Parts: sequence; structure tokens; C-alpha cells
Amino acid sequence: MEYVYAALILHETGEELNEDNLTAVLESAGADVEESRVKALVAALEDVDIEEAVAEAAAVPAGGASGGS
Amino acid sequence: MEYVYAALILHETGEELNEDNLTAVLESAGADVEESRVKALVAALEDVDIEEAVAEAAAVPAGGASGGS
Amino acid sequence: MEYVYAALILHETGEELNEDNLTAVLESAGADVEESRVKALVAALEDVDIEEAVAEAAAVPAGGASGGS
Amino acid sequence: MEYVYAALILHETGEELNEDNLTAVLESAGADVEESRVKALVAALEDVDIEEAVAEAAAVPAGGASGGS
Amino acid sequence: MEYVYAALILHETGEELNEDNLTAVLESAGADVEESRVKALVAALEDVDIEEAVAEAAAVPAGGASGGS
Amino acid sequence: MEYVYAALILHETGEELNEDNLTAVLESAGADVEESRVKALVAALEDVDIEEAVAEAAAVPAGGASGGS
Amino acid sequence: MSAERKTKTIPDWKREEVDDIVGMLDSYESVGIVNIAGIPSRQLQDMRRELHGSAELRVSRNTLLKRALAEADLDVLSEHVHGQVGIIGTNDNPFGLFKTLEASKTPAPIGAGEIAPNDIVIPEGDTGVDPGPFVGDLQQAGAAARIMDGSIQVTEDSTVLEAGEEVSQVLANVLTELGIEPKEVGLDLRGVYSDGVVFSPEELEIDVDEYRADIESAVAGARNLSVNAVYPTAQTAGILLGKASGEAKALGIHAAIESPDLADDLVAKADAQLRALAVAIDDEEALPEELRD
Repeated sequence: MEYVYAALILHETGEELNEDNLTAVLESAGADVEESRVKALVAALEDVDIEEAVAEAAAVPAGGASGGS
Repeated sequence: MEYVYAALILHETGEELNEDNLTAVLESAGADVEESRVKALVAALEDVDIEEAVAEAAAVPAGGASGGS
Repeated sequence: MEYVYAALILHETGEELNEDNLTAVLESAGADVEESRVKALVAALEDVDIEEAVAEAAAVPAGGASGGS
Repeated sequence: MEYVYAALILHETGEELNEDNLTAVLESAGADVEESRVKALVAALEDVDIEEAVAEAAAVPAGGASGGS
Repeated sequence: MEYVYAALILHETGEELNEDNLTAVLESAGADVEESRVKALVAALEDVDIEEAVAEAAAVPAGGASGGS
Repeated sequence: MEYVYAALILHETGEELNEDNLTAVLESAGADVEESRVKALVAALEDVDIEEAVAEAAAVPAGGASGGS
Repeated sequence: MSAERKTKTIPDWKREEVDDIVGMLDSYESVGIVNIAGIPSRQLQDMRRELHGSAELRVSRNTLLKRALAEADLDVLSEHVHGQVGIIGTNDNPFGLFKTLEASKTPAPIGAGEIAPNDIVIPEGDTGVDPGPFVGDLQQAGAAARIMDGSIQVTEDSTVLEAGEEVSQVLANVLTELGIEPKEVGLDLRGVYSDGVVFSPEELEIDVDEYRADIESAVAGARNLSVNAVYPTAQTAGILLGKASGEAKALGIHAAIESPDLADDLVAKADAQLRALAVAIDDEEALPEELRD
């Protein structure tokens, strides 16, 4: 999930969400960065309104401790 | 929220969650890092089982991926 | 099920949802295509707002399956 | 989402879930296929028991999808 | 949590939410005040509409939240 | 609500919840302290298990926490 | 002047009693006047014993009480000294004293001719009384009663007398037979003086539940603020982590990010969409068997 977190950090700091920046964040955290995943992530997020997608998570009521995992 | 995301990246990559590492991740993303907030986060997370906190969140519906991509 | 997925792919790529396109997708996946089912599906979807129908599924908890790290 | 749909079509038709097959399905539907996403998806699904993932999702009461199951 | 309560008291009494005032409240309650946490709190609340942030339910994942002090 | 916050601070710092301490906290925050309210609060909280109330508040999504006095 | 003259004329025992009461008034943080009318002396003894350690009750002649109050600069309480009263002193605060006194009240039977202090209700249920004339008494008293399953039953909660009305002989008998004690007997606080303020009983009645609710709401509000302002505390750090991971997951699923952590969810989402679409399709023939209703 670190790739997605990296994207979210860049989104918060307002930096461009590109392969270089993502790679830099991941490497700074000591991750073995796979180029293709970075590429795929950038592609997947290309037309996505991150703000909105994240807001959707917040909209979900904080359900009870269903099942637990 | 970038501070929290940074903590989660470190958790995923297995790096130690300390002030230096958090600062490094945040700086790599171009953030103006406030030392006090980094400190406060590290302190607050001291006794938290991150695995568990994340798992609990996962047990809650991850929210509407409405609209499709 | 593959017929319906094929329809969903075409919906996403924005291609016309017609018998030829559906058949092409199914055949590319190695399916034995039944012409009558393709016809029935195309006809049935004519009056369906796929966007809307699919959006409803967004409310479905993505949970359950999670757990993994 | 078309990448995921394509993977599920292949799963249904019993074809191997590899990059070539995924690409073929997507191209047949007129998609601009990004190699990196195909790669990432194949890797992501490697350890996933699709049957089980679907079954588990189905076990969760379907939110908005009123009526039918 | 006492830091947050202290902020809320100041908010209610209409006093300025700065490091000095926060420290004064915390000390009056016999707390060992950590300067960095006070700083972090002031920083975190800088652009926050407290009224709103208090009223808005935080997405709470399952009970777990208890415990800690 | 500042009276209640003051009580919660004392609860967190482990100080005794008495009139003097409550008054000190409130005055440190610049509040005009009404002695009778302090008295009433102390008396009322004698019968409230704050620990339990805190835990309960944590379990229940915070909803429209506002309102209060 | 006149007070001086009085001082001279009262007998020594009264002088001592007044001094004694003044001493008591001076030794407590809060002092109040309580109504003790209608409390049998044995019960009063019990109450005094029960209060021991938290409050002291003192009974004396009203004239002496008033004199003592005046000498202790507590004239403000004198208006409450009438009828059968006592003085109560405590180091608890007035709210606490009120609570203690309320809690010490005990139920007592009510007799014919007395005025109901509150609504009197005969609850639904089996009276345990064998069929007989009692059913008529119950009905006469205003209760919905009849004979069922071999005994007299009250078929619904019946308010047989409203507050302020007089208890009839029939009702008094019925209540006695049923063991219903509608009165609350105890020390009734008329007023308390503490730190320069006189509190009336109405002011002292606190709703503990409301305070408890306020505590919960304050805690919830603080937690909301902590999470929404992203100021992590030991209590909210877990919530923030959960929130952040939930956001990542939502984004991942929304954007169909091909991550091993999301693969299950993406497959589940596709399946859910498939089923949702199937529901929107009327023609069964167009659907595979698995998706038909």
C-alpha cells in the first residue's frame, strides 16, 4: 500500500504526482521501488480527482467493529 | 494528513518510525516539515499497534468507489 | 458472467455496446460465443443506464475480502 | 476498472491470466492499453483466489444493489 | 488528550489559542507540559475552524480507540 | 462546556476533581468562574464514572457532539 | 439593644443550646434547613445514623434555631424555619448534600385523608390476591382489574389518584393490601447556605445523566477535533491511522490501482458491479444462470 500512501503525500504537499516524485518518496522510506508499479500508479491516477476519492472514504459512516479481521 | 501517511509508509516498508525517518519521507515529498508535529506524532504512536489500527479500519467498509473509474 | 463483464469493458472504454464489439471481446478471451446470448444482452442493455446501475454497486462494502497486507 | 473486468473475463473463460491475454482482451475492446498497469495487475492477482474473493464479497450484504443478489 | 481539552477551553472562553495560554491552562491542571506538543497543537489548529471540526464526526474505525491515555 | 472540558483535563492529568482545581483551570483560561456551577459539576461527577463515559464516547461515533452547555 | 436584653433574659440552658448550635453552624461549609415533619422519631434516628460522617442533623426549638442563625450571620436561612425543622451541616457542597438527602429518602404508606404528593399508580400485573371482593375495591379505587387465571389481576398501569388529591379510605386500604407506598419520607431540604449563596432545592436538583452526556459529548468533540485537525494523541493516533489507510483504500479502489493489497477488493468491486448491472437488466435470457433471480 506504500505506493498509494506516497501518492497521497504528494497530493497533500501539492507536488506533482509523477514517477520521479513517487520514486523519491518511496526510496526515502527505504522501499524497493518497482518502476512498473510506479508507472501503473501514475497511469491509474491520471484522471482521478484524489480529493473526491478521499472524501468518499470519509463519507462512510464509521461502522461498528464489524467482524474484525 | 501527510504526517500520518508518512508514518504508514514507514510501517509498510518496515523502517523504524522515528523522527528522522518521518522527516526524511516528508521532505522527499517537498513538505515544510514542522519538527513539533513530527515529535507529537511519534509520541502519540508510541503505544499504538499500527497493524491493528489499520486492520480495524479495513474491517470497516472502505467506502464508495462510486461512479466507477 | 463473461458476457456481462465484456459489456462493462466496452462501457469503460467508451466503445459502442453492439453485437460485434461484444463478440470481439469475448472471442479475444477465448470464449465460445453464443450469438443469441449476445443479442439478448445487447437488447437488454439498450434501456439500462449502465453508469447508474454500476454506481449502485459502489455502496457495496469493499471490505470482507481485505485482511491482507 | 476495465483492467479488472478483463482479468475476470479471462478467469471466467478459463484462459491464463497473463499479460498477453489481458492485453488482447483490452485491445479488442478498443482500450489504450498501458503495459505497466497490465503488469501490475497480473502481479497483484498472482496470489489472489478470485473465486474466493468473489464469494467473500457476495457474502457481504450488498449495499445499494437493491433487490437482487 | 489534555492538550486538546485545553485548546477547547480556550476556544470556549474566547482567549487566544497560543502557546502561552495553552501552557498556562495545562500547568494549572498540574500537567507536565511538553513544549513540542503545545507547538504542534497550535500549528495543527492554525487553519482549523474549531467549531466545525468539533461537530464533524471523525471517521472512527471500530472501538479500538479506547485504551491509551 | 468549558466546565466539562476542565473536568476532563483534570481527569487526564490525574489531579483531584474538586472545586479548587476546577476553578484554577478555568481561571487560567480566563473564564469568569461561577462558583455554583463548579459546585454542581463536582457533585454531579461524583456519580459519573468518567473513565467509562470516555470509553463509551469512543465507541460511539461522535455524531452531533455539539449542543451541550 | 433589644438583642442584649434578650440575651440577658434567656435561661442558661438556652444560652448553651444556642452557643452549641452556633458552633455547629460555624464548623460546616454548607448548612441548610430541612423539613422533618411527619418523620417518626425512630426513622429520624436511623437517618441521623446514616448521615453520620457526611452530615450532622440537629433539632431544636425554632426560636433557638432562629437565634443561633442570627448570631452566626445566617439570617438568610431564617425564613425556612417554620413547622418541624432541623438544621443540617456538612462539608460536602450543597449539591452533594441535596443528593445525599434525596438518596436517603424511603418509601412510606399513605393514609386515608392524606394528600398525594405525586400521582399514585397501581401497576399492571397479578395482585396475588384470590378472587373475592377485593376486585371490587380495586375497581372502585379506579384500577382496571379483573379475575384471571384464578387470581385478581390489574390489566394495565392505572393512575388511581393525581398529585394534590386526597386519598380515600378505599384507596388507602387497596394500597395497603398491595403494599404500595407512594410517599417518599425523608429530610426535605428547604434551603442551603454555602460560601455566601443560598441555594433552593430546585437549584440543587442536578441531572447526573445530563452531566454524563456532556462528558461524552465533550470527549467526542475533542476526539473529532484531534482527528479532523490531524493532531494525534495517544487516544486518537489509531483513529488517524485507520482514517489514512481508509483513504488510501478508497482511493485505490476508486482508481482501480493495481496493488496486491487491493486486488481482492477490486475483484469484489467488479463482481458487485456485475451483479448490480444484472439487477438492472429485465430480460432473464440476457443473463447467465448465476445471475438470474
